[in-house]
Amino acid sequence: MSHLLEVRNLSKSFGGLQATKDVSFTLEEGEIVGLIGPNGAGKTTLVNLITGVLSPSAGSIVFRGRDVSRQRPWQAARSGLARTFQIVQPFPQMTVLENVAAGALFAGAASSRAQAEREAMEHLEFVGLADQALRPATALTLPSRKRLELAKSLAMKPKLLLLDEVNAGLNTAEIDKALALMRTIAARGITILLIEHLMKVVTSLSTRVLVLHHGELISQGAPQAVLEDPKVVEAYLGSKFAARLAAQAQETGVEHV
Amino acid sequence: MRLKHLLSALALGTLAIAAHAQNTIKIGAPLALTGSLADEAKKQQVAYAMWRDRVNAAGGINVGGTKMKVELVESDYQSNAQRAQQMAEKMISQDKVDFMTSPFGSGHTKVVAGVAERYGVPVVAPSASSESVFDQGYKYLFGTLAPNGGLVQTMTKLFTQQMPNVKTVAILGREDVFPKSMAVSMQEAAKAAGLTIVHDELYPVGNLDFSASMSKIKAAKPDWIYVTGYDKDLILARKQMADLGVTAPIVTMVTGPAYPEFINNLGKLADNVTSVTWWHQATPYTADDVFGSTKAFHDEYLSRAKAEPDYVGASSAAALVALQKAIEKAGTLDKAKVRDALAALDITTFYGPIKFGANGMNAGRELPVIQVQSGKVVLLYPEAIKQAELKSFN
Amino acid sequence: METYIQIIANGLMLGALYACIAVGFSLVWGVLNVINMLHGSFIVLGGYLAFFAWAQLGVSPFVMLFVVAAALFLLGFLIQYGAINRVVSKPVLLTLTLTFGLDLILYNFMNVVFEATPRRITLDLGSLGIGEVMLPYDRLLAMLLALAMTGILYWVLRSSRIGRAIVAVRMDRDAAALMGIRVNKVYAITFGISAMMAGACGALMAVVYPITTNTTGLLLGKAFTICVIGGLGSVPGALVGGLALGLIESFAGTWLGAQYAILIGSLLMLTLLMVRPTGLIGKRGYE
Amino acid sequence: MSTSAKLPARRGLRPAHFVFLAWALLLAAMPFLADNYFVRLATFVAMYSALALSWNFIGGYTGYPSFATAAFVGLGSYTGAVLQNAGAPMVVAWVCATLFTGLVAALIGAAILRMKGHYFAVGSITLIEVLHQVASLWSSVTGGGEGLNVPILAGGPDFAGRVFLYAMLVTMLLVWAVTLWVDRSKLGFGLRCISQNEDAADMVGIQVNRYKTAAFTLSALFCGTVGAIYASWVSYISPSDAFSVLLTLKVPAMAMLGGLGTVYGPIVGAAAFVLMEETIWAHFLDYNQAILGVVIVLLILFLPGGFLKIDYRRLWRRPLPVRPAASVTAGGEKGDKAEKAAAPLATFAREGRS
Repeated sequence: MSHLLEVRNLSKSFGGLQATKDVSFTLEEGEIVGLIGPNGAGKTTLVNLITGVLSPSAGSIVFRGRDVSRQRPWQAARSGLARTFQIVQPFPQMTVLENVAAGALFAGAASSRAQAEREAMEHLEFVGLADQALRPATALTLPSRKRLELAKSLAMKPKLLLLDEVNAGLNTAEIDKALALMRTIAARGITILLIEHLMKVVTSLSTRVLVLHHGELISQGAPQAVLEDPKVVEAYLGSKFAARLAAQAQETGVEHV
Repeated sequence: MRLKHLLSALALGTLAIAAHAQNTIKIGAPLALTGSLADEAKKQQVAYAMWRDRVNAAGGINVGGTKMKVELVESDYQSNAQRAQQMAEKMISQDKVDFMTSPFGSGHTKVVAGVAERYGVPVVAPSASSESVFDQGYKYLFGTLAPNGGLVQTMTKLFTQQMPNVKTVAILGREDVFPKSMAVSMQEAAKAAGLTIVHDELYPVGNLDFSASMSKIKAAKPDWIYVTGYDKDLILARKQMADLGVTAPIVTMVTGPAYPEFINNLGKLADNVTSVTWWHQATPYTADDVFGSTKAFHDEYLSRAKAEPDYVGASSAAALVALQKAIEKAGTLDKAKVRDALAALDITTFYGPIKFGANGMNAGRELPVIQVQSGKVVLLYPEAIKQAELKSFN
Repeated sequence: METYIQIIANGLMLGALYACIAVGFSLVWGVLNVINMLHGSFIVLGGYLAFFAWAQLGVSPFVMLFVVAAALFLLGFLIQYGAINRVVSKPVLLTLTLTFGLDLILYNFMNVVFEATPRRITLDLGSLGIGEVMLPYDRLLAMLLALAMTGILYWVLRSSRIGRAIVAVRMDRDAAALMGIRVNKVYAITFGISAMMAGACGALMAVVYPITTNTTGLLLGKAFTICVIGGLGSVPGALVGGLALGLIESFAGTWLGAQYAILIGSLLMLTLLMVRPTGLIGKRGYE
Repeated sequence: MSTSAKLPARRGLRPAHFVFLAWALLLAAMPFLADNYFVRLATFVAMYSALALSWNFIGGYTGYPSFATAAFVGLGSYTGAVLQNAGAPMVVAWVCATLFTGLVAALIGAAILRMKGHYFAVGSITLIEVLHQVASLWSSVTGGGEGLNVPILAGGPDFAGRVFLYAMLVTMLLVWAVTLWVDRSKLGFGLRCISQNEDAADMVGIQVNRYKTAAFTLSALFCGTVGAIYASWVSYISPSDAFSVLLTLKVPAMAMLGGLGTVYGPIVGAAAFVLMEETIWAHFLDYNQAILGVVIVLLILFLPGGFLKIDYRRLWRRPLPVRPAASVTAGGEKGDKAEKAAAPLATFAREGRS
């Protein structure tokens, strides 16, 4: 059977630094997969490789049966790969509506600017930003800007959505809202790769979790199983915290920096 | 709107000028007061003012019995062709000039002459010597300088006569209208005189260094080094010749010593450099124009500008003298008639004889060959008035 | 062989002059992020001041060099403090247009006050002859000056208080401001230093070249090329860029003819911009 | 909720169109209102409007500080002049010069647009120098330093004045129409995205290189037309005049004076600048440049947003050179620690590309 995304032996090095090492995994249609790992584990590099921002030093990426290892970001966007950024990347002086319309027009299916704006409006309503549509993107608060990113990505009509730290900096209530939103998105049949620090989000949403450490995929599987994997605990928190983690297995929102 | 105000203000101004224009003759004088030709414009400005003041002091120009004063309409064309063209249009249609002089140099003269030709306004060009300006069939364009070719032939003949051992020549010219044409003329003259050209090179307008060219010339060991360009190029070229120990029996720089700056900026290094020019104060002419004699022109220029006049100043004044004579002869300000009078002009002025040929250039002249000797410019030719013999450069 | 040595010597001598021309320009570009269109006029102004001091008062240009440097420092400081600082953080186009406007003013005044007649200080120092190879003393001095300026600037940036402040501002303006550095003053001093170097260069150039307002644009253009070749905003880069351009022009002038020298320089510059935008020396620049 | 009510009106400012058309009409009527000097002035206004509008595609919409205007004007001049000398009818020469200039720009653009910020500014200005030198060197075709004569258009001054006025006016209207189209099209939208955040533009599916090249080509195309018309108009061109650095500095200044990245900013700026420069030039013999300089300085210091009072920063926020941290937080909260801290990573990603 064919996977939605298949990453084979992916490596990327910058000069002497090996950012990802021989990473292989697959994503199936409709999945929500969490990608976790300590800071500097190579999560963002992996996302950048998949979305064409970086080209791999070795290995390949197959998306919907096509080798996309060498595609440029704009091609990735048009092929159904959308992402949000850890650091939000709006067009600062455009309105919120225009930001989202850009996604609909250039990567999505909109045939004209007018239609793009109509679609954009729907996505803004979906993420709850409709009342801010005509404000400049810079006027938004950080949580709103995260939602704007999400709306922009959705407007691109993705098959696979890579969410890079969409919840960073949000409070508990906002996170709950975001979780609901993501479930709805997944219900629409969009596959999600979730890069997260927040265990609560990962465990409650993901069907599967991938763990990166020093650029290597050290574990994957069901959330709970992965979190109990000693390799993960060791790598992720250091042996010192291993015991503590076990004690608060169901704890919420531990943010590791 | 802005333009409307401008329009009405200027329209009023134009009317006032039109009423006023009955008793003065207006002559458009383009000057490159800023930009790359700014040093030349100052000389022209002084010469024009000298002529105007003398004419007006004498009551004006006699136009068919009535004396009319002259007014110069000066304008800065910023050494820029687009500006020059616009300025010509302004002078003709706005300031209603009767006649014009032309900008400095051949290139911009072409541009201005193109506009004036359409209106049938006579233009007397004081500093255009390239035939490519005059071979376009313009009927209203006249120039006081002799063609470049004549300059070089005169000099080549003299030098080869006096130094028969001179067999080879190195030519270095600036890629620009006048200097390039002087370099090309030299190639032709050298061939005609049986000289071998051992080095032939052009350098670009923005050149800041001659060391590569001079090193090559040094290696070619020519008998005659011939460099064309404008003063700042030539000062640098001469300086670098000295730096690199480049020398030859004859070193010619055009325009070079024709400009006083050349000597001022080089001091001893200027010695024994030869050149040929259209005019030099040492060629004495007496005439019945406003200046009367070469010396009178020279003295007044010196006191006004605090600098020796060169051919630019003299030719600029001469252009206006020629225009004046033509107006007097025509006895009218009618442009076509003055144009015909210019075409038929045959006079001697403080600057020398002026007689425009079929293409409008002032051809019939003996051109002075000069050399710097002990810090002074001396005449080597014409024979009748020569002040010294040719000295070897090295 | 000697021909080659002469070509190289010519190139280095010319390159030293080029380096003098570019050092100050590069500093302002690097620290202030401003393309200073006034630079050519500063050099010419320095040259004029040295010329008139020499011609009318008999002051040696090598003494005058220091007076000129001081005068231009002051001028530069005031221009930056009074005008450019007001828009210094704005986009390049805006600051460039501002300095272009300022240059029109300075140029026009120089043109009227000094007139454009070329002027040169006729101190002919002769040349040092080593075999057939000739090294003009005035250009050797230029080389010395270029090295000294680069060296002093390098030392100042490394070791002095103000130098450290300049470096800090260059790295991160906001952080420097938070650390209590008066950014505007640092900018004004930097611009002053740049003008000072232009002035000193002009005073020296008056011995080599005829000074005229007509060359302001030409000098500015050279400064551009040199900075790009050496690396935008890098002070040692200006030295390397100047020497490299001098050598290139010398070889191109010898082998291909004078006409090609400038073209080759420009093409090299374009290629470098595309292939190695940080220049020969620049690290990741001052970004 | 009715979404259509929320959607912004198209940015077409209808009254502005009428004012502009009235202005164009006034320029067109100049031969019947005033003498040939004003006709020429109107021609210059149209010419510079066309140039400033052209520049706006790359400099305004795309946010690339281009100084290549004079390179393309010069190229157009020489192409037109060479063709006319080879016997091509004037208008044919103009059209060919336009197409040729556009073609050259498309080829050059692909290479030169790899640079950003200052590097691009310097690269584009170098283009002028390169073409200048080529025009000087290639004497057999261009006449080298001696320049090139162009056959003078037959007919009196009134006729010639009108021909060139209308030619420039038509060019201006063409660029204007293209600008209107771009402003409303997907292309213009994409260009504005690029000018604000090129990486993000890439990420939403904009073919950044193609879009930038299109903008660069558009910005050159009509410069070529203007150049060719100009060559026929002056009837003589030389390398120094055709490839004028002064021109290349003036045109962006005009666009900026009017307001960047808008349809009418460049037109307002060009008209104001030409009339201002002309007035100063006509009234001051010795100090015209200094006075122009003073006016430019005052405008920059006190009206940096341009005559249309459009805050240029909104359309020109690209920090130069691109400082990653700044470009990411452009306009954002400075104190946003999460963003600041993460910035080096973004830099990393960006540098690793290409």
